[in-house]
Amino acid sequence: MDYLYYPGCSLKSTGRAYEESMLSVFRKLDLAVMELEDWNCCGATAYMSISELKAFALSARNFALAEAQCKELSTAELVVPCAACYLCLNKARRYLDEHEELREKINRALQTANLDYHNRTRIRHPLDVLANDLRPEKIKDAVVHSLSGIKVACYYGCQIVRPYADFDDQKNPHVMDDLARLLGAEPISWPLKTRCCGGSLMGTAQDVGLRLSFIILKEAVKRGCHAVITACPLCQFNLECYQPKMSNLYGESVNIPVLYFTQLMGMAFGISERELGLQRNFNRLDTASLSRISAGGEHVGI
Amino acid sequence: MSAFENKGNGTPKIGVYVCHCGINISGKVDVSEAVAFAGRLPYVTIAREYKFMCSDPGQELIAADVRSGLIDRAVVASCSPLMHELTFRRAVTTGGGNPFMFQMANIREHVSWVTLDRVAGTEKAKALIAAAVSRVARHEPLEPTRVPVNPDVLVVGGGIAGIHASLTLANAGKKVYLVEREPTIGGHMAQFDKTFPTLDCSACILTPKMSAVRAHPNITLWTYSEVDAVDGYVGNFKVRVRRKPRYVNEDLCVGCSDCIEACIFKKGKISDEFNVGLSKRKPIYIPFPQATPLVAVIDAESCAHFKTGKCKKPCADACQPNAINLEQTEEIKEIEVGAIILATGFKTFEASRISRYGYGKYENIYTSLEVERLVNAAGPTSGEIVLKNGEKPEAVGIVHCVGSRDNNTNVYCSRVCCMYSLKLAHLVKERTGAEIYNFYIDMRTPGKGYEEFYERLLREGVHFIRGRVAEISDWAMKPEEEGRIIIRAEDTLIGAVRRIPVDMVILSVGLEPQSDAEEVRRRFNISCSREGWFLERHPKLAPVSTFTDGVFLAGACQGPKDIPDSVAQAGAAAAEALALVDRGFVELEPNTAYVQEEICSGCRTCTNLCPYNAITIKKDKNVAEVNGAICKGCGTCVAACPSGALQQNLFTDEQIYSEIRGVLSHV
Amino acid sequence: MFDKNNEKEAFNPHLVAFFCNWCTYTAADLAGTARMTYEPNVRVIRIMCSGRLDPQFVLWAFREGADGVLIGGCHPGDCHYQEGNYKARRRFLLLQKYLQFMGIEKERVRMEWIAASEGDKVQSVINEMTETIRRLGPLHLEPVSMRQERSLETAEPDNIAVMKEGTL
Amino acid sequence: MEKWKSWRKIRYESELDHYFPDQIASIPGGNKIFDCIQCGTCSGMCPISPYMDYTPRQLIAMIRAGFKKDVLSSHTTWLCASCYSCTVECPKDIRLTDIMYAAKRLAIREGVYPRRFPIPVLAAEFFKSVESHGRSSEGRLLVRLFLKTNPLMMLKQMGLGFRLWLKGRLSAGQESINRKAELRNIMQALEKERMVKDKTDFMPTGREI
Repeated sequence: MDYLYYPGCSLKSTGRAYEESMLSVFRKLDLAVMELEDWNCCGATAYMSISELKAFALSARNFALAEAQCKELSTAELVVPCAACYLCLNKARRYLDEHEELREKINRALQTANLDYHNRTRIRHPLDVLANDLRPEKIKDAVVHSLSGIKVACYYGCQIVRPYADFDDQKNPHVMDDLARLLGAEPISWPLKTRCCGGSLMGTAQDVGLRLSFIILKEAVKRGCHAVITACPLCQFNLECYQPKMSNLYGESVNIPVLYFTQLMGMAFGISERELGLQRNFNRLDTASLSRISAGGEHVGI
Repeated sequence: MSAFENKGNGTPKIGVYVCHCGINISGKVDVSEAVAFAGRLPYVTIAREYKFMCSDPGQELIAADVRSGLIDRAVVASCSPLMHELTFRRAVTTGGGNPFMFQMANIREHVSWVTLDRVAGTEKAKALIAAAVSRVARHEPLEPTRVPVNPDVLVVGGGIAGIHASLTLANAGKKVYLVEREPTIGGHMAQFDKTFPTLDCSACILTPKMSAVRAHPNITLWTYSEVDAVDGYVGNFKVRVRRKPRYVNEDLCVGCSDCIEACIFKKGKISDEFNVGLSKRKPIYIPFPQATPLVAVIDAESCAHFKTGKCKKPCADACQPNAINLEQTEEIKEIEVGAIILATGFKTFEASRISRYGYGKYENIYTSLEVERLVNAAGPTSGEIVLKNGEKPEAVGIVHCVGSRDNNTNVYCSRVCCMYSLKLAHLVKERTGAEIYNFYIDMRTPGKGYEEFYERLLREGVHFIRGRVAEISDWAMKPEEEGRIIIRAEDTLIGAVRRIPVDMVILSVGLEPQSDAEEVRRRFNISCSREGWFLERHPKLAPVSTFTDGVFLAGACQGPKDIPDSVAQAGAAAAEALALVDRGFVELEPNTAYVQEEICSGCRTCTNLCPYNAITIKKDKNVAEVNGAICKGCGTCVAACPSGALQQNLFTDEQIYSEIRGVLSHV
Repeated sequence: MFDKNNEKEAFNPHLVAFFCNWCTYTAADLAGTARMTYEPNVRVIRIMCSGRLDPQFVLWAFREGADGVLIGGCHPGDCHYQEGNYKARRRFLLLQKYLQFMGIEKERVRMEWIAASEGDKVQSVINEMTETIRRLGPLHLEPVSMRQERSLETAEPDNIAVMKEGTL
Repeated sequence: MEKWKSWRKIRYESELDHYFPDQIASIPGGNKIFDCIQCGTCSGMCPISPYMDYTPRQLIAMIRAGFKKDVLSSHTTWLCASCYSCTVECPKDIRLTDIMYAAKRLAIREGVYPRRFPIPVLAAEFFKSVESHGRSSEGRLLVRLFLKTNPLMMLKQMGLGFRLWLKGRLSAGQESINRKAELRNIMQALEKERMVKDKTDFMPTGREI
């Protein structure tokens, strides 16, 4: 077992395709992963805004479980695909390492469940793993039909690179673009790579959420790409599922596939649609006949 | 006979003077308690306190006590010896005593200013006083060593500061060596178009001074040269200057540029340093028309002759005076000077370090220095401000504080950006009639006529938006934004975020220390501030001196400065240097090492330890001997001497032991 | 800023510091002008160069009742006298060995490179050093220690002579 | 009453809470707010600032001035989607996102957050679900949210919900961990502990909100 895998709540429901595609891609590249047993919520944003301490405790329990689950290893490599979880866990780890008092407090609490945390956990994002633990050739070789001619907009979203990630340039990340290139696809350069999609606002303050997401899709379309690829279940959800709503609201049809980068990789690796959960997406990326997406419609300012 | 008894003039009579320094000291130290304590210490004949010991009446206290024979040595407990040791030594001398029968206890910088608790402060002060007392009891009269001073001065750096300093000294009749790394003097000022706030043409006011340097009989100008090594000490520096080969004989070249015409490169291929890469030059070139000296230079990096050896050397044939000499080699000059002035200047911030400002990513984003060249009539576009597509800009954004006031780059304010941004705003508006948007955090216009200039700009209808620019991108959200550069920032005075489409962006880059400042400061044995600026001896009272006597600072190498300040400081540095070399001699601390021959075993441990080879062995007696003229008083040999035969004046083992005992005396 | 209010730390160690005139002493002055308050336990003795530091000074300081000794010099390569600080470091390492051999914790002597601009470093180093020595507790050199009769009045003539022959 | 009558721009010192700044500053790294030079980079970077009643920069100014009521009852903190662009670009290393959290926590503790504004409600619902099941179930969460804020919204969302369900991306089931008791113990143990340093943290049990 090389990696422990922390799905997080989203990858079990709206983001199932992400889980499915990631696991099958990892299998293809023979990276062994095992799901973290009895994992709990990471203590996400919403939680953090009620009790920081408890949020950290939730993360800490996951770490403790991870460390227990791989005693034999010096560090537990915890792969976290969900951007929000990735950030929360990372943040918790930072704070636990920086603030001894906090660590002791939380450890005392963990004792009640005979758990404890020795900062032996390393939080890894799949992008990080694929970019840094593998030789690029390895991925190149796995490609069976190259995606040449496909223009993709790599959309990192906020929470992967900011503010704690150290595997990529926080201000101008490129790891996903590099991957896309390895698959033969052509990543466009655009300034909105890491601009927020609205996140949970889509559910709570929808008019804001819709616009934020629309801005991103709009720009991707304008720059003439065939698909947006993401590494975050919430981004994928916001950008894909609300396209009809946006189309009505802004009188301009947006209809562009939004895939997980793992799905794109899977397609290049020739993995079956079902294994990649492609059937769960609302609109497919048909690599055979690429419809040039028009940049029509008028501008919408926020 | 006790080792603690003072040799020479009988039992010591010590006077202790504790300074209140207003409340600077008395705030954290119970002065009267300290004085009472001092009074009880051995050999102390009088202990006094006074509000300001450094004041005339304060000094007079000491002088009077010495005069009246009440004391023969003094301890002053006040500020740091680096501040006032000389003052009080002088006081002792005025009273007729020997200046070195004196010791200072630093109870301000090391006690009152760094201690919270008054009791602890008083205790610490008492300990330091006790130490000074038990030390001074072992002081002996000494004579300062006088050494002659070489009257010549070295000025490093040929920017406006270096030029001004050189001229001032030369006019005073001193011989000056001006060493400049580039092929010409002039520095950054030569690149500027106009100067704020008066808007007079930079070249017009600079070039006369440049030619004055060239013409001055007292100035030896070495361009395309660098200082390799510095040796010696105040008054007697030995400097090695390396003159890089320019492959053109300076004395013969008349600057006609026939060679440049003739070069096999039909047109320029190498990015032009003077135009900050906005134009191309040939391998053989003259940096700019008013270059001083007006002598061509060949850069061997790119010259076909040096790269391939296959060039027919048309330049050499074209040159009537036969100035071209491709066999020229590097030349080493050894000079001796009494004082050194460093005026090595600054470098501008590398704008691409802030990725979200898109420098190097989008077209028509320039640094302020580039724009100085653009607006300059002699510049690459001969003064035309045009976009890459040849059109005139309709809107221009000026971004302040690029690489300043930012923990991610430089924390300090670069001091000149606000003003030069205003200047550029004026020039660009004047030439193009474009709408100008200034994005600033705080407008900083302290200086004669500066605020008035700001008002003028306001009246000229330049837009000022208080807010640090967040993002510069080509991401359009409105039709009018298409194909333009969009600047996104909060207008903090309104509290709204604004997107402003422009055609051209000027990044007002901050000032940074030269990239090799670190090596330079080591070469000249001076210190640097945190940011890497050369450190002055005292921020207020010795702004152009350094901790190395005889080395002075001028211009922006000491910190961001505009032209008026650089020139003023250059004048000050020149005056300081003049005061030093004109006197003809310097008095050195007599803290040199000496040998007690009767103890010395001639083991030669010391001889190879001395960094200055000041120690030799007397053949006849087989004992070590210190050359006082060469010894600089570091005391390394003393510490190493196994027999204790070597001692250091003002720092004898005995003195230091008793100081140690003193600080611990009332443990 | 250190917090003074920890009652359990009744022991106030006596620390002697030897600072070189050009870098560390200046830095200490800077700390002063910048009003960076720190623990009051350190007593600074100025020497021209850390190279002047005779290891016996440290031993003498211990013998006179110091609980710790701090040595400050210019950063490597910055020495005002070219390489005095290197020599100091060489002697310092030997001294540390010797002290351990004598049963004195090597933490009681500390050497730091502090440049003229590093006032804040003076502050932190002194605070740390004081903390360390607090933890180690007082240094007892009985019977060698002269604590009981130590004072300037009763100065035994031969001390320094003895010290000089280096037979402590 | 007409809107203008409620625009009282003057603030009396007596109305301000001068303990507030320190309260916020007490979170780890919080004292950086005193380094703020009001440059506005945060607001400029923030993708949501256009919708906020106060821009992030203003929020810091208000915190420092002690405008406690205004800050805690503002929508700004709740609109923050924690994208951290402010934190990354701040020239003075202010972790603004964390400041926002601190303000949110205080708002909930003091019960002054904007009523019927969905975001705090979501937070509360999320908190409860995790508190009792160790995981959140997106389906249920949304349902509860809409019931509490505006049921009409739910009808609007029906269509999407159905399509998601068809795709197997949404279930009405309750996600949960196996060893709930274990988690409960940890949480109760924590409620006994109190963050000494951070005066803005507050640990409600599921019941308290």
